[in-house]
Amino acid sequence: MEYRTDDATVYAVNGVSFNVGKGESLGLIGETGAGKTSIALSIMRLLPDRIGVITGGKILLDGTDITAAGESAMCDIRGEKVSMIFQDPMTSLNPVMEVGDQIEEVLLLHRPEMTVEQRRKKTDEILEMIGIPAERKHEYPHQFSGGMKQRIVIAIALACEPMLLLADEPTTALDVTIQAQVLEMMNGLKEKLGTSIVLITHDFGVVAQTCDRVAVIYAGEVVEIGTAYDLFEGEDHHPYTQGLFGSIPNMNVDEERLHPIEGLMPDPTILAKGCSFADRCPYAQEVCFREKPHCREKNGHRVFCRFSKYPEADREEDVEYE
Amino acid sequence: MFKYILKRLVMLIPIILGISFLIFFVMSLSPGDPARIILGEYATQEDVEALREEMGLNDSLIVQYARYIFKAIRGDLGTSYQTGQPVIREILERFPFTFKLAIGAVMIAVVLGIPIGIISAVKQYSWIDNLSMVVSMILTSMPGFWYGLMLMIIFALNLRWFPSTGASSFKHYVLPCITLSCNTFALMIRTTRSTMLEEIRQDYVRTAKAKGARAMRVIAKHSLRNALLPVITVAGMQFGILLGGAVVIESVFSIPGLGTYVVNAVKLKDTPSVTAAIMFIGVIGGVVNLIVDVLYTYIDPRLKSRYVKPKAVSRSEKEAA
Amino acid sequence: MEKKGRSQSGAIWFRFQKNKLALISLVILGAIVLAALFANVLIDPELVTTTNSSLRLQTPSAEHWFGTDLYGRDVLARIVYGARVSLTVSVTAVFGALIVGGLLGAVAAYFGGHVENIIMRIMDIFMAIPSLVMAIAVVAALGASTVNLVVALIVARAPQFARVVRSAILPIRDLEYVEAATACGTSHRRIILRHILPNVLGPIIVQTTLQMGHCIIQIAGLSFVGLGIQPPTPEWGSMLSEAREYMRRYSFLVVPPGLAIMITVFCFNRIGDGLRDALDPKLKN
Amino acid sequence: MKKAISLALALCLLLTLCACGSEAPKAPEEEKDSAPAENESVLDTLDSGTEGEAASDQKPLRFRLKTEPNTLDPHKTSGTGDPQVIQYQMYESLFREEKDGTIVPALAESYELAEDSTFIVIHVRQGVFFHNDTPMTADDVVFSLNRAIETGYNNAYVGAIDNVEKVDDSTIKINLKYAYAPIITCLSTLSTAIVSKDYVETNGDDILTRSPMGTGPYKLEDWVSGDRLVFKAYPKYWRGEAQIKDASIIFISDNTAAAISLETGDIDVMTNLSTADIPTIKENPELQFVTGPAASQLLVTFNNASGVFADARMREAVYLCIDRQAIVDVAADGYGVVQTAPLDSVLVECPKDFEVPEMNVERAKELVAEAGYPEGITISMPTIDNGTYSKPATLLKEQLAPCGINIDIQLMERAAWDDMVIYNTNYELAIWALPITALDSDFCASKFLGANCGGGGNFSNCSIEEIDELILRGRFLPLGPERTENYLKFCEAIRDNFVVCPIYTNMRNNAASAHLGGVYPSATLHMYMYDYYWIQ
Repeated sequence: MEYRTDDATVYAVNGVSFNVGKGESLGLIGETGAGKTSIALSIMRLLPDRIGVITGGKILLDGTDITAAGESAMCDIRGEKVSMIFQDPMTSLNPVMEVGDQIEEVLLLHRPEMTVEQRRKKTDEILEMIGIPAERKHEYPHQFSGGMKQRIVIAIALACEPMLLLADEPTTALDVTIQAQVLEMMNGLKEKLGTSIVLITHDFGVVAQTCDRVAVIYAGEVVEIGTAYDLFEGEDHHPYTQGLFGSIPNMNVDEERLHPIEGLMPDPTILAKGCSFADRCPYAQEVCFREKPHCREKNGHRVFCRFSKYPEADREEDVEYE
Repeated sequence: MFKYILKRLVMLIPIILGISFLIFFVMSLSPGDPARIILGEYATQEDVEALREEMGLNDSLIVQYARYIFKAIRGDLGTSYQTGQPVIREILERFPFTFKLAIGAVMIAVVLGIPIGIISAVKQYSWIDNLSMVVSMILTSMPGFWYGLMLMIIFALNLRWFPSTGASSFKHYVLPCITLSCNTFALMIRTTRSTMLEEIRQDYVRTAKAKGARAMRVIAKHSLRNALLPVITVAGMQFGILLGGAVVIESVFSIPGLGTYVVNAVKLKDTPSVTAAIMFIGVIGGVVNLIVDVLYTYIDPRLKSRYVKPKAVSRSEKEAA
Repeated sequence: MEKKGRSQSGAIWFRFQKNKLALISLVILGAIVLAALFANVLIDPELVTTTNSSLRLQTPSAEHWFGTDLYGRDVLARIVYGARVSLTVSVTAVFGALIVGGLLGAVAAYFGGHVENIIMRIMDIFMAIPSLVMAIAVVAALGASTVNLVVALIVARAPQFARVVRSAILPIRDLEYVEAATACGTSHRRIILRHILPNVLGPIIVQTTLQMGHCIIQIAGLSFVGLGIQPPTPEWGSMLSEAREYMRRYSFLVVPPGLAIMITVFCFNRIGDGLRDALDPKLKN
Repeated sequence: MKKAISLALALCLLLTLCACGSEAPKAPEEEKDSAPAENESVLDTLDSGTEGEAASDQKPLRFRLKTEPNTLDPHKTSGTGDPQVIQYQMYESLFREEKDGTIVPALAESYELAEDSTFIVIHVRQGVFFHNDTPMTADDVVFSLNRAIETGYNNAYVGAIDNVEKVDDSTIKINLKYAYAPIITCLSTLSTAIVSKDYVETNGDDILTRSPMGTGPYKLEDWVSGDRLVFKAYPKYWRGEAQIKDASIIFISDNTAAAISLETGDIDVMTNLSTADIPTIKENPELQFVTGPAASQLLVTFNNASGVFADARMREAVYLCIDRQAIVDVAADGYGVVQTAPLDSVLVECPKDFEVPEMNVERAKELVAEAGYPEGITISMPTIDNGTYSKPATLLKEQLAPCGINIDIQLMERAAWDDMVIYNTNYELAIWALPITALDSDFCASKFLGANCGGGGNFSNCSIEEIDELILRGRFLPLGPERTENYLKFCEAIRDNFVVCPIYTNMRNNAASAHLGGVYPSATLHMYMYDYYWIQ
């Protein structure tokens, strides 16, 4: 998918392919600007009008390709089958609408058969489920704290018990204690409702806590995908994944400084011919700049890199990366 | 809230005092002796002098002003130099015409301007957006009397759809209201468009879309209400402006409104009439603004908390927003 | 610092010139200004005021492109010279209002407290008086002349500038860099002029261009009431209101001043809008 | 709870506004709904009390005037114009000016003027009723004349009256201060209108401002402030009830809009037709154009006593530069008559083909140089801010420029101009349309009487013995060749001293529906709706 602005075309997501099973949770991890949110918005078909365009590929939901679905069909899917939790709870709620009404609206849209009474009851249930007293449903968003607002956003997303929940950094705006609460709640819901979750984050901790599988996104591409175990405990990694791990402070080792990945993300307005990470990759060969990398797979753990064998990075000798 | 309204009304007092003093002062600067204007050219100097004395025009400006204000506080806004009638009675006779004219103009502007503004924003850069922008520009690019005469020639003279002048029936108000609304209409389109553009980019709109709400519903139920808040303020302010700013339209269509009353009074040096009429317009304008602000709090729940704890939000601050 | 400023104005220009309508408006307005500046080169000044009762109300011809008015004067000549008067009056009035109102607004916003309260209440008083009535009263009090007309227009418009400037400064007033400057012991005057004003230029420029248009219209309105520019000075608004009586039979008389006003006001408004979009890119896209 | 209270308060404020909005004496919209045609809106409902058959062929008359009067009290009205037109419908004086300008007895049955013009005995007409159905008596006449004298508004017309005495129930005697021939004309003006004594004394002196009580053919029914006056024919009017039963006078300030309203049928008759609209009206077969010379002449007046134009050479220079026809052609679109004598052309004493110095710009230039301004001089000219004055002013500026007099036109509103020029004579030169309300040369000539300088209406500040003598002499000369001769001398004296420079006679340009009969122009705006009738 691309963003077309007056100035240039941004190739935000390129050839991403992954699947999420029922009741499974997939974590999408990567730097800011890697294209994680764009992936989610593409699935929701909520890319900004006239600017964001899906240029190719398929998004299959329960076997149907939703890229081909009309706007009207999409409206039926959104909130009903796929729903999304947005990044910033502060601005994601309508400031002049009672929160109860905002939750109820989803039911109104997708459960037309429900009576007013039933909807009210259901709304109350949902509120109670996310830990907000039902009697507060007549209050307005500004009367709630950040964590509560995020829970309301989650409640809106879950009201129709969707098949797939896209959670875009649901915890970033929250403080740590609330983060835990929210994640726990999501986990609980997954268990209880059998919802598939795509969790977008740049926080490894969150991924480790919640996700069954993890995809690492770099410059609009998936560079590595596998189970959480594969990623956190496995040996075979994409150099970018290694770099990411390297930039997390390790509490067990006494370190003087952090280990950032050198360099910047490639200019998204230029579509790379070869491996998009080649510019920053310490092991890059000439061929990496020329051709797209292979995919190598082992038990569902896929790594998109030409070279399977490269020296295990010595974490204390980051100098060598240069 | 109650306290807030009271406070706002109290805050009107210094403004009204200021207005009255300013008008008194400006009027006293202008040449022309009211006594002479009343008596005409044949009156002898003694007659004029006697009348001046009777009208209290020989006292200093401050004394005259103080006398006027003390009377005004007791509810007597004075009598017109020209007609000898209680000013308040004349104002109340004239006000309904201006009120209807202003209401009509604001209604037209709101009823047509807001939907057009919404369409322009939703279909940004489409031909309809461009067209409405150009039309609104053109409407603000010509003086009102020109539009008034044009409409009169087209719709009253050639098509005979509406009467040309006067104010005695509903039909009489159609053309003047349209003429008067030109500016406000353009303003409404532009304000609605820009606030709407801002609102449809808000995150909560995306949330609403993610719920599966269709475009119409998202606009009607979500963006619109938020976008309308500033539009309402603008409409309220415009109403206040139109109350006193319809002079030209009133005189083209010969509607006996307050605007022409004030201008004639200025020309005839009728200080009590001018002062009282402008004070009246000021009070009405202030009250309309207050009503808008109060209604605002009921539309926008975020503001309510601000008002309940009466943190002074002055009128000017409101308007500037 | 210098360099940054230039590149910023470069970016603004880049965004502005993308707005084709605004760009065209700028070109047209430029042409009008040039015509006004070189009016005496383009057209014989004699034509502007010389009356000729045998040549009155002639339809447009090769000799008189826009026809002649009720005094037998060449309309084209009066339009071109009228640009001078109309633009000069509106520009001086708007800049006068900007200086008076802008300073008051800046002082009010900067000092806050009682100063702000008093200034803004006074502005409220002025705002509460309908601007046409205000202008008429001022002209009546001071006597009609071009200078007094400008004064009247300034008095009527200054409060709006005060409010725009104040509301633009208010959010900036408490920002760090202003505090930093205060901490360094910089004088109030310097802080306002050097640190705050440059940052509120955007809204001011936009307001200024929009007010120019309003001003031209208001002069026409005053002409209608009889208190515009003194005859026989050519001015668009007074030409329009002079032609008003004749417009049913001699419609060619209202077209040139009407179009001149419309085009100029339109250009000012479009440029204002273009500048607003260019200065505040977040509104676009 | 608090929420409820404050909401209620807000609603109260809103209601107050609406209440103000509906406090109008007549809410026009409501009436409209039932009225079949918009032209009949107000009058229809007023009619409802009377028998229905009249309405079918009795179309109400709508008469347009430019300005609304401040008062309807005839003794407290000064000047000429629209206020008088209104009062002619409701009030009468002892005498009346007919459409041809002759003066006939009205409320006076007959009269005897003393040989030496020092007193006049009037037999008051019997069987005349005020609009409250009370009969008019000699007491009312005495009261009215005394009231006219006391108010001080109308010294020009009542200044000659010493006292009024009641002889018997139907006879009064008016004693004059000095021999004054035009007294009959004075008694035909509204300044001496007869009002009801009882009515004024019971209701207070100010009652007449808005609630008149006269003996005229029409009775005021309603005054919609700023909009219209609604009249109804008074059935007991002594000359018989008016043919048109319902009439209203509508105020439309813009002349162009008024002409359009006439064409659309929103009004039936209008005064003050803009000269630019005359061709359009003439072309329309549904309309009639009615015009005639006005008792109003446009002239250039100088401050004869002080300033630049105290020097007669400067005034002569202006005389020599003026092209009168050019001014008529442009300022009045040709609808005006060149005027050379300083007496209104409609006055019997006005000399025909009065000679004035011919145009001579070279000589004018020399005169200006001789007067001490070889380089020319710039003079500010106060000018009233409407076309009647600003158009000739623009041309005057053009015509005077070659001789070195540069005029700076200074537009101002009427009140300021009056104050500056008429009351305080604080000016150099100006343009004025000098109107008279009644047709006698004395009213015109008196403006130049030395004794009237400074507040008496002598705007030119001229005080010349020769002229004063001629004016005073004219006052007691009866109509005839001797009087004509006297006023010719007066005109010559004004010309030879260059006191003022007449330019042209204005026209009374009126227009009316072609279905309206009896419309005639009146030089002095004596327009009686009583004379109008509908042509079937």
